[in-house]
Amino acid sequence: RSLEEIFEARIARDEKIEPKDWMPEKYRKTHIRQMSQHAHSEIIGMLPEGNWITRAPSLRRKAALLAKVQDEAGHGLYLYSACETLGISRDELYEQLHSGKAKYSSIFNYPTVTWADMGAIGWLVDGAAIINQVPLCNTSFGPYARAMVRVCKEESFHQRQGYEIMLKLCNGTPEQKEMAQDALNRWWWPSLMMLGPTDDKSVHTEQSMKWKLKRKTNDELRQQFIDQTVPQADILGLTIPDPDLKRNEETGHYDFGEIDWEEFWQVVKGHGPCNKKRMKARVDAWENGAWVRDAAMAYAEKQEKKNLKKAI
Amino acid sequence: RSLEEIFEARIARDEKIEPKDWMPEKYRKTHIRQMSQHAHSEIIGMLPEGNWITRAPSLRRKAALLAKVQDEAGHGLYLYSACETLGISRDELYEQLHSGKAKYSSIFNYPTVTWADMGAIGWLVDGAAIINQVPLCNTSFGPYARAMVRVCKEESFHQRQGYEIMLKLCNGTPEQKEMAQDALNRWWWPSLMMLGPTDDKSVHTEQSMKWKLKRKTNDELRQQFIDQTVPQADILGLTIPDPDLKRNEETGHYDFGEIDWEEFWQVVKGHGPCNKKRMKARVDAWENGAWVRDAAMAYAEKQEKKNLKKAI
Amino acid sequence: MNNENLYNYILSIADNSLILAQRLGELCGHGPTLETDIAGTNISLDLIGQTRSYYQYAAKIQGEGKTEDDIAFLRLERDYKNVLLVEQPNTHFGYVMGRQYLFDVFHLMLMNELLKSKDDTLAAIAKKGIKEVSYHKRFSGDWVKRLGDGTEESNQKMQEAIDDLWTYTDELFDLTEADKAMIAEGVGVDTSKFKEQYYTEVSDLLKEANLEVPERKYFTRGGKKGTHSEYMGYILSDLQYMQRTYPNMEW
Amino acid sequence: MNNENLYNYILSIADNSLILAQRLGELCGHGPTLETDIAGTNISLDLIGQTRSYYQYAAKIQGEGKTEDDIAFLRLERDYKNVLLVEQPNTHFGYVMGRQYLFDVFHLMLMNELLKSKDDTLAAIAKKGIKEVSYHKRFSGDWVKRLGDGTEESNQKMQEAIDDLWTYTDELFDLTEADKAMIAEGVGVDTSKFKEQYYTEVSDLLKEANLEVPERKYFTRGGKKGTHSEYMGYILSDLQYMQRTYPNMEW
Repeated sequence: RSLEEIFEARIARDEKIEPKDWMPEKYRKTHIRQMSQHAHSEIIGMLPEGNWITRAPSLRRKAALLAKVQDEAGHGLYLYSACETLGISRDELYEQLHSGKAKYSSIFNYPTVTWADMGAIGWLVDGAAIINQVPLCNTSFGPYARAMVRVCKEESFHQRQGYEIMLKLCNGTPEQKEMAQDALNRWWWPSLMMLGPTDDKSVHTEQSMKWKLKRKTNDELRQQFIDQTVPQADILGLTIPDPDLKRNEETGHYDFGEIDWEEFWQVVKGHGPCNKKRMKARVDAWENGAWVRDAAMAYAEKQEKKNLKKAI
Repeated sequence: RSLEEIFEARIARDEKIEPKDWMPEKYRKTHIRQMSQHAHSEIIGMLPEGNWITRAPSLRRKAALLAKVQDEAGHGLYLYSACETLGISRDELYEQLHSGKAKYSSIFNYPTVTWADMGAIGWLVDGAAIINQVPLCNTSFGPYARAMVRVCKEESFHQRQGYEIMLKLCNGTPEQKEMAQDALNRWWWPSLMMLGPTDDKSVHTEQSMKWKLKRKTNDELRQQFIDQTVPQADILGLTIPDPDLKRNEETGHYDFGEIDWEEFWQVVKGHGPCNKKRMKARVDAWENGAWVRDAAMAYAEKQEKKNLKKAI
Repeated sequence: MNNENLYNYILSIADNSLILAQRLGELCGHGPTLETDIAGTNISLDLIGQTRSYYQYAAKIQGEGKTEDDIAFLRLERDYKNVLLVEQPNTHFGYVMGRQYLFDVFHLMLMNELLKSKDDTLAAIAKKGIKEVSYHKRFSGDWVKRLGDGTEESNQKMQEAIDDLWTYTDELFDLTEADKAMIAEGVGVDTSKFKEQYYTEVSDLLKEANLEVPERKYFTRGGKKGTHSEYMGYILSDLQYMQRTYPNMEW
Repeated sequence: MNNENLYNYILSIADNSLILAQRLGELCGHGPTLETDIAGTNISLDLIGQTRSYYQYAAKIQGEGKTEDDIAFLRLERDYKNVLLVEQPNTHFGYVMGRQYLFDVFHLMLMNELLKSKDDTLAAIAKKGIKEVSYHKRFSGDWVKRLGDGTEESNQKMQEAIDDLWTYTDELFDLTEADKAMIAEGVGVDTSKFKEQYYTEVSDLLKEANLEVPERKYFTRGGKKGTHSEYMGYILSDLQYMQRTYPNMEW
């Protein structure tokens, strides 16, 4: 049997592939692309939420938001590390992000306009992310699967926390409830888009299914997200901004309206409301931090020399 | 008679000295020093008030504050122009300011902490400035005297406006009145210092008197300021933060407490609360604006060439 | 509310002036020359003056006894109707002048049409404003030319600003429900009528300024409907600071 | 008020943590490395946690039924008691680490003494805080060393930060009336006792970091008495934005 056949058989048997194992070049590349995209999304995802840290309405919420953004940085860290096991450096990955070659989740190109967006992001965006990610806890590449176990656990905490922000708003004053409804109105459709293009437009599905980078199609995941989220909105007493949304008694699922795919592609191609702002924030952070990283490097080298001298 | 004697005689007859007239080098230097110091004070003085433009509590006040700061920039402009008639360029004057060689009024090294400071600065700081400046409307150097006529007219408008801000606060809620009292507490002593060191410490007085750069001594001006301001504070219902302040029935003037000259010299020497901040703001503005000034210059040259070509 | 559409229509014009004035107000004393500082303050002052006239009128239309300051300072972010263009930051002087120019050309065209409004108050505000706005446009246009056709560095910086700001120009011509209702009544201005003229005028000046006219299929919008950029919240937290911290007081 | 001096004493400690946490919170996602972002957020989080414990206790002492959030968000600027050091801006990473280190050394000494307070609650907060603050100091001190003894550029930048921030160190040791009263009762810490030790420790590290120890006769102060720098108003307008804009609501 060819190396490739042995490899595919291992995956079929649900064995984990480890960094030192032989793997097809395409497997390696696909994993670098997907994991780094995931890592970049965590890092860029810090920005819209970071936007509300200084303005969080209570100390408890400020602390929770700080902790959440810190977790996201942590997720970025594991995922970059997992990527690095495939023989690419973090600097190269950053370079891909900063040059626009690598993508990140488009949802973070929308602005966080009110405090309720902190709730909506937790509830909807993290909710959709979990649906995307839970199957990855069993994906074939070991480091990715293990990172996802930890990520999913924390994401699910974030999702509950986001929902709790919404709940508090919806049980609050009319202004607060209106703020919550407004956030749902703005984040609903972009969240549905997070589950990816419809199956007929999705290019990577078949191969990804085989490698267990995907277990369900985009449309299945989207349906799952909607079915899970609608009852949660009911509890909040909020109206999902889709006049076509209706429970289908036959299928047991919710039917829903047309997604504005034109908007989706516009944002993916870099023309969303905040694409430039997000990228500028990252590139500025990187460039303004160059002297700091250089200093750390120089200092470490000096220390090493000193230790070497002592050792001799 | 020597040129110098003729010159002194002209001044004694209250004739104006004009830029093209002969003048002693010391006269020229003293005037450059004093006028540029005055110009710098106007420019630096924009910063503490500029600090409240975005936060002015009403549109009317925002407009008035913008207008006031604009006036100050205008004063800077006349005064630099007046200086330039003595054969020094505005860039050289800026260079003196930015290098710390030239001074500006120390009062602007205090922070504007509350909205009431906009009132206190108008009432006290502009008040003290007017007392310093009114005699200069009759000073011997023509361009300076003429600039001061316009400056004093506008300053006196600013002073009334500042007093009106205080009046509104003092007729307002207890919080507002407290804000006004607090501002008076912080600005009173620095305002007294604005009139300069006591006569025995003042170095330029005698020569300046002769040239009509000064008509009264610092201590006389300070007494005049206090005598004028105390009744205004009474109308406001505010307490001047000086337990020793008391009307002297014999002299008809107000006796007052010891000024903390150590603080005065500390701030003059660059160690006030905002010296570094003010200087950094000016130097940053200047350096960050270099490309803009270069562009304007390059553009003007190109236009000139074009016009020249047309003319030929 | 006597006439909600008119109220909203007035605000959508006035909020542009308020927020742009606020952005200019940040710059005071920090500009590249004394002369530009004076001009910037002056433009800010004009805009605040116009804002006051509009809000005073809006308060009257609203008929709830509110003041210009209530309207200026005490709305929630989602209730401000200004376009995204005017809230963009003072990244550098090229952005300041680019933003100003891209707004001024529109603003002057709007004023020229508003002059013919059946609403006498709006026509009167426009009449007074035209002179001011003409000056603004001359000032900002001159600077776009200077920077565009100045040095290599200034050309690059000005181009960068135009490229970034261009995406906010299309929104200037969006028509909200209030706009449409007011146009139908002969009160509001149908901005679509001069959209082409706007792009022609701006493009001509950009070319004269040795700048490339951006080609762009996608535009960013949202402000007119109250969905602002992330900058807006910070603008408002300063703008509203005093009125929020010391409620119900006079200044 | 049951014990005004105690209340003010608690605030003067807690406000430092709040404002420093707020400054660190601005940086989230904008730092030089992912690791420093994580550490900065973490320090901010620790400080907010400490702040909450202090304010909860202060609210109890005050006995007016107020919450930690009332104390954190609804005071006027003049009523915040933090030192000027912690409100200084994030000019660059050297300032961020310099500010942190100059505060952390003081903070740890304070906690170590507060541990012996006759007030059990304060001693308990200190006990919990010591571990956190030790970590903060190690982190910031390590970075001061890296930057000071890194490249020529980083040495210059770190020196610039230390030179600028040094002027705010003396205020750390100022004793207000509340401080003195609490010291007398064995509740508060007499910081003058470890002032010399502070300057020795800081100076030693600066020298190790190849940095010059500033010689300075004049120091800037005011925060402990509520006279803050011009930065403070802007910090507060963001900090208080939600509570001021939506009063009397729960979040």
